[in-house]
Amino acid sequence: MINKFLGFKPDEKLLPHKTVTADTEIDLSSHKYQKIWLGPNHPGVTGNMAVELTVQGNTIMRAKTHVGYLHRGFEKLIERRLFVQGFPTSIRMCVAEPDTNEYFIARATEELSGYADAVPDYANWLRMLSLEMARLQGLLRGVPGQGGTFALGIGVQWGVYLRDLILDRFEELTGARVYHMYIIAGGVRGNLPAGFKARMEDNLRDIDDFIIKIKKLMFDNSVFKTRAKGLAVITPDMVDKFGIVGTNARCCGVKRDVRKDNPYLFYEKLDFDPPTATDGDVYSRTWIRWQELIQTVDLIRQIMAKMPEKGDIRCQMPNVLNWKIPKGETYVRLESGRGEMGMYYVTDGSDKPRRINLRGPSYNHAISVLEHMLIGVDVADVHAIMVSLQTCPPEIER
Amino acid sequence: MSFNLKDILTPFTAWANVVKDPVTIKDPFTREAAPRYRGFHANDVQVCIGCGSCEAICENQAIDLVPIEGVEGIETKDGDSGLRPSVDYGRCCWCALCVDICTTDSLRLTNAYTWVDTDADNFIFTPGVDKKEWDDKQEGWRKPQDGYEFYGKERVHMEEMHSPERIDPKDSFVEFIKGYSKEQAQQEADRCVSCGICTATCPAHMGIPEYIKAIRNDDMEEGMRVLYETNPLPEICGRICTHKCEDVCSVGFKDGSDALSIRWLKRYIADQIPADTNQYKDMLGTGDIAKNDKKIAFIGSGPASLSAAYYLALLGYNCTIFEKLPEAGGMMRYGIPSYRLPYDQINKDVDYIVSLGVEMKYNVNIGTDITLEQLNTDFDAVYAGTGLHLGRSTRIPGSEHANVYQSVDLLRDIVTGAEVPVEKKVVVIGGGNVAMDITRSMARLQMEKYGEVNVIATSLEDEEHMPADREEVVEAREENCEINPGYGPQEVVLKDGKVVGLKVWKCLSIFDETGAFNPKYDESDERIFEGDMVIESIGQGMDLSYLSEEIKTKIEFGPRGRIVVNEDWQAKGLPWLFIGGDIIEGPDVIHGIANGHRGAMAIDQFLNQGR
Amino acid sequence: MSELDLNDKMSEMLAKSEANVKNSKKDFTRPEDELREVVAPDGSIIKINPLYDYFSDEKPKEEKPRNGVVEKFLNWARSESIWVLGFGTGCGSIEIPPLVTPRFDMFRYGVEMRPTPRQSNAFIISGYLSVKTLKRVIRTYEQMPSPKYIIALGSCTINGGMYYDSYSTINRLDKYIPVDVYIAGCMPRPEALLHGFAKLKQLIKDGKAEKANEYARNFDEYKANQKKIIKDWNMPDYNW
Amino acid sequence: MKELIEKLNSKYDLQEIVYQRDNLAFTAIRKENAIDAITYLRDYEEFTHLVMMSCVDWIEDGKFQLLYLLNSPEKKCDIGIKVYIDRENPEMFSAHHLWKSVWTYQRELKEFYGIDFPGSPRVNDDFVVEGWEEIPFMRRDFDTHEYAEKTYFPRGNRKTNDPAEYMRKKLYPNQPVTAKQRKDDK
Amino acid sequence: MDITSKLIYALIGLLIVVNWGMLMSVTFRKIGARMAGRHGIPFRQPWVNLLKNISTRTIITHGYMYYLGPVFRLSGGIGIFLFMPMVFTGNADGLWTNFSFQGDLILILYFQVFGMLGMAMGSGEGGHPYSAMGVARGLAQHAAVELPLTIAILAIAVQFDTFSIYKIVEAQQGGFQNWVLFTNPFASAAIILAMLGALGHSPFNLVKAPNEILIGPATEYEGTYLGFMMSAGAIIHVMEAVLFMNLIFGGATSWIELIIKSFLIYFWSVFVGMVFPRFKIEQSVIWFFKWPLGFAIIGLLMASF
Repeated sequence: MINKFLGFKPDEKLLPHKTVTADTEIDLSSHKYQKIWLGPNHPGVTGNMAVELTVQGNTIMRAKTHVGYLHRGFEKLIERRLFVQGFPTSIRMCVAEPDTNEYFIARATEELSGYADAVPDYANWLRMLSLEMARLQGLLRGVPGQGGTFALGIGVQWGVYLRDLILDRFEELTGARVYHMYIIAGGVRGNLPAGFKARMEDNLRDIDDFIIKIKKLMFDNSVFKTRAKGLAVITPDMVDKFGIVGTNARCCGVKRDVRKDNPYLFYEKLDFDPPTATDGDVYSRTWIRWQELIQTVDLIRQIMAKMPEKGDIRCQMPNVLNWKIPKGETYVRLESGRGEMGMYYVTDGSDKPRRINLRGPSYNHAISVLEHMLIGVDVADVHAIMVSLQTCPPEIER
Repeated sequence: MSFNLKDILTPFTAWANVVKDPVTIKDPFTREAAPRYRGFHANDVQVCIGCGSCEAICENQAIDLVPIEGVEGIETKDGDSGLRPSVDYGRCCWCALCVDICTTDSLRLTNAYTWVDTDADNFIFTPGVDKKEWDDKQEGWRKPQDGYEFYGKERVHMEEMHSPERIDPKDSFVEFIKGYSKEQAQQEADRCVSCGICTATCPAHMGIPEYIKAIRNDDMEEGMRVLYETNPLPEICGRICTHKCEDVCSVGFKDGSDALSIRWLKRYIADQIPADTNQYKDMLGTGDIAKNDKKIAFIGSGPASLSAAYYLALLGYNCTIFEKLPEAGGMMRYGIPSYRLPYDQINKDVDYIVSLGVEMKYNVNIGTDITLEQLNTDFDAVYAGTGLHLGRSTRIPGSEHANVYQSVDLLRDIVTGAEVPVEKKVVVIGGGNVAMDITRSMARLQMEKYGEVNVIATSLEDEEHMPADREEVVEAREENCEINPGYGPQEVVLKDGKVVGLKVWKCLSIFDETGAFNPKYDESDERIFEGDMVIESIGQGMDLSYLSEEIKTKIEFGPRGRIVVNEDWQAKGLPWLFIGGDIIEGPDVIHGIANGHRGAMAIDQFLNQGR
Repeated sequence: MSELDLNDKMSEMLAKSEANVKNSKKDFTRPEDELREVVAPDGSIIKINPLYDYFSDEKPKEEKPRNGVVEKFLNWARSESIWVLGFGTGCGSIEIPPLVTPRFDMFRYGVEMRPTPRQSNAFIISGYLSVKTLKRVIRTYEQMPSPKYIIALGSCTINGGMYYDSYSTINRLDKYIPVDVYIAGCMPRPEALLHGFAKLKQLIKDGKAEKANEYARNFDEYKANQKKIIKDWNMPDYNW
Repeated sequence: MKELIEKLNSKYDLQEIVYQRDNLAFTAIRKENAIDAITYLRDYEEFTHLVMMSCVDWIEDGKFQLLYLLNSPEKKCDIGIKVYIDRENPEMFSAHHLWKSVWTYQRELKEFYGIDFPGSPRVNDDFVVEGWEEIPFMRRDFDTHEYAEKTYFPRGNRKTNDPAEYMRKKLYPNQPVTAKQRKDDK
Repeated sequence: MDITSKLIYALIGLLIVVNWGMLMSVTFRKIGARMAGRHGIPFRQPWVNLLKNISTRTIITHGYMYYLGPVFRLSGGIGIFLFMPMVFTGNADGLWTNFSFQGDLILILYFQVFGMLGMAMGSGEGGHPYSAMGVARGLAQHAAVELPLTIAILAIAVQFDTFSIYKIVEAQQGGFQNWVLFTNPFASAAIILAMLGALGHSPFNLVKAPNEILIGPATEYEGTYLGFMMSAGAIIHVMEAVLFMNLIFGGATSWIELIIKSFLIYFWSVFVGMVFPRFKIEQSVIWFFKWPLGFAIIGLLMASF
């Protein structure tokens, strides 16, 4: 406004954040640029990974994601393990929602060994419950976490507290806080404990409160809006080019949700509609996740209401120590909190898998998308963008 | 930056929280985990049998099996390997798969979760043996119920003929157990957890998990190779083995789960291979064996001799078996009815052994036709694998009556085709497998002759302690035989010089405090089992008539008249005379086979030393 | 332009200035201000002005505790103010958020997170360490001021844990850096971590948490082990 | 699905076709046709979403099997395009111009299996390991356990016993049966 | 009063200020914790932390400027304190007026920059890229805060026709209606808003934001240096509050009043900071140039005419 009033036209070439693209030439020896590393020891990265930034002043000219700090060689290790031994190993592939990995490996082995239809319904409902609980605990960290990237710490504190309550429910149901090891080939490993639903409902009521509180704190917050709106926009034409999935695709109006596109378990029996937005920026991504939080709470209520009271938790499978699966391959996918996750599973007729390959959504989000998006962005926004893309390094490097 | 007053004021509502109480857990140090929490391991060492399934399923190699010998307060029991799992908390991931597979349900995870230490080496411990403060905690992860099993609990049902059909007079001695089909066998083999307790328990140390694995892989030739490593009589053993392995099978340890039917699986493998000695030789790689010039004589063609001859023949020795009776097999042929062990199956095993160059000399009676001393001079070593062919008498009043028989004699007569006296009512004394054999044989003969069964078998031991296999008793009852355990025979009741029954008293206890045989009876509970003939089947004695008096003075005899052997299975005092089989171990085919194998190895060693 | 090139240029520049100084034949430089020869990570030898000296060739020294009551008092202060480096090296770091949030609230025990190694005195190795991370961990650890403490979480740090056979993760942490407290679990619960802190506090108060000195004492051994597995050792040997 | 595969078959002469599920099929294409077929699927058959690229080491056949898993968000079905390449000097045409995410996958495959993709940007950069000197670690002939034992000092104070062996010695002392047991006992 | 007793009183005052600063910071952390539902750190924590930091055995320096950084910051804080009349006693040369003099307001404005410059020097020498980045941001924001603040102070100076803080306080005595807050609301508004930036709480604390750039200038500091910086921070926080108290809230007539007022002034920044995320640096610069600067200019105009 002032510029207009004064008739002042800034030379936009002098402002790197307005003109820099991926094609801008960077001459490092010109001393105009500086290289800084964000991570791996940095509170501003999501987990143990690093982003190598080439900056001019505060503006990022180039970004390069470095992963491998969490590389454990899962895919190699699982090739050395029996099918049942793959379960405890595979769940560690992603810490944020370990249940998804349990589901993949269970589903893939069931499908390849021909037991897919033998899994009891009750077990499938329980699987769905644990998957939705996992999504819920992820969102309870993720939604306020976006505020946390802008130093809105209180929301995180409330969110993680409520997540802890969900973890308590997990502990009751599965016997562990984080690595639940609950879904296993043929079914699940435990029945609902007595009074579980009532306690869960209590927690869900707390979460309902939290949903309203966090809206007032974050989404009706002028500073948050200032920071998040218009930041790191995903456009619809980027979605396929970069392989963007899940909420990150939905934030720009591309409706992709595995639960609707390729329904698995009993998601067809549930009533829900994945939220979408049009802006594609950090704010709308967070907003979608907030709506998904509401939806997940609703889904858990629906599941608890619709699931049968009792039933078998596992079908009879071959002796796990002698279990062999005939040669075959398959790809199993589901919608995790971060988007489409999947696993390519190859067997060769022996008692160990031939190859597994996890397709984590972060694989694209945190490398190609992040590197593309960070160009021209202020250094201070990197953390926010990484969190908004829900990067999860363990699932990239496995 | 659009100015919106609402967006500036609404966030301040968060300050309402400042008046709320903190939600922090007051004392996190004593907080209990959930009742199902997977915390630290606890093991009920008294129940655990150390089968090692936990070690096998652990994907992190976190579990070791360590001996508990010398640990106070822990006793090992039958089918207990004497090992206990020790867990390395530098490896464990608390997945509790070890708990879920545990065959005895002894291993569990408590919900204790705190272990802080400065020394990393402390994190290896043996639950239950190394005392930990959480050992008594009851909450924690246990194996889930409601259809959650890692291996099949129930034995796969095997096709068999049922009672009326089984004792059908037209063909009553036909084998009534049909054997597994391929699917059944694989399904049954799938239940195995490959712990190896069976291998250790089996006197012959057969590679049971290995051949069961061969069944799963549908590789019968491999299965046969495994079988023949330790047992050259798989068809026979697959039918009549006393299967000590199944008694200790860890899969069947728990109430409500069945032991693996190892014997039937062994039989399944052997049955899949046709009776063709050439095929056997190809399969087992025994086509051409370089012969050496050593000669070994075998007395008797029972399992011990056959086994020893087989393994020595493989090593190139010239083996000659002297058999008193017209066909090979010893007690296996002449002591076991053919509905349990058909003759063609005996022949199948024997033929292969003979095809390796083992010479059979039938109808030769050592001691009369040829003396033992003569054998010693003709051969480099002599192996005596004679069985227990003499019946034992109860020596109760009336037992010397002509209508009181010995079961061994009758069984032999049935095989040789001699005429067997069959009366309308028969009483059998004895509760062992031989007693059951004779009981059921008599039932069949009665069916042939009279069209109905009327056999009573009685034993000193009560129902639970009868030495016979459980299924034998059950099957005998199915065949309308009456089994009346728990009675001690007192007198064969004679009337007009004819046997009319057996007087028995209720037996209270068999052994006295010192463990000696000294049965006590309840004389008030007296019964008469009616019968026209009485068959005694209370054990067998050995027939050592082939030993000359001179030899008898050179060797030592132990308790119950058994020849004392040294570690190398040589009779004490006579290094060239090797002894094996029932006469040193008691009646049991698998022991005989094992002895034969060991004897063969000892002979090999003995002859090699001399060279 | 990499750091090494910079160093080359810098040493060139400095060498010139050194030549100038020598030409003028006025020797004002004190011995400690003279250029120093340093072996760069790639093995080449470069000269460094002490004012810009980021290469340290001094091995860590054992810092003897003070005597008696003073040290006791300082140990009390150290134990009541544990600053944990916020470096989530492995999956155990997922249990750190619950610790700093209302449920478990470790602040009340004087434990805080700090973002930079310079200001932290406790380092939580939260589980498995890939070799790539180990390199950063060593570098970070060496930058922490002494006395420093290491809390190792979970099986992975004790004996490799689930990844005992992985080509990428180490098995025993104590071969590479000294560990004060191990907490069993995969991963340990937040409560167990609080127990771990309590144990560490006790150790500090008792004056037993002197692992930084142990590191200095057995420095060569530790370095040998580290270099055995870190093939790409492009960092100075001593970097504090 | 079937029609599509048949169409593809007539165009590119597919080598093997497996219908794994109603909405998932795997098919193998010759190396020289692969990128062409993938481009065709992307541009004309709405398989616009590259789900993943992967590789399987069939060491017995001396082949690497590359997998391009394509998803059609419109048709809601997936096709896995498999390409077999030689294990000796493995090389594949780069597909980095089709999707951005392919860059990373090819970089990963180069490091994990040593498959080269000439022309792919940054394909030679380190991906997850640093200073790796052995053969690519995801190949079947790389033994990770052996490598770990050799490299990473496993804690040595552990010893396990085989229940069968231990129990045999206890039950039947000095009575070995087989030659192997005799050797063990000595 | 002679110089010796003045010095002694100043030292006592400094001691009170340091401890009050620490107590204040811990109190606010506890309030924040309470809002989150926690208990938060114990009250003794800052002193323990200080002791711990001083007892560090090894310490790294990066050259002379590096350790001059915290010294500058500390001396900046002490500088403000030395020339700041703490408690109004009606006597310009009284007990707690320290070394205030006619033009002390200008000197204090200068000393405010002093600490920041010291940090810039020290962290620049520290060589950590994040330090430099943090300092650049810090200086930018400082400048943005300083401009409205200076203009607003100018407005007050014009209003009372003096650059002596003591005089400004004196002029506000006799009831709160005399406070600048009410006599010149626009300048006060500018100061109140600028205070948010000066006290370094969210939304204007990008300088030491751990998420965005480690912790900015202090990244490389450890041990004793950090202890220095922490105590300097405690002093500066109190002194900033006291400055604003003296300028617009009528000063304090006793230590108790000073403590209450400085607490409330500090609370204002916490009150805002707890519920707002932080601005990026250019956003906060624009914000300062938009709102506080506007108010300050109006205030100046009001005072001038």
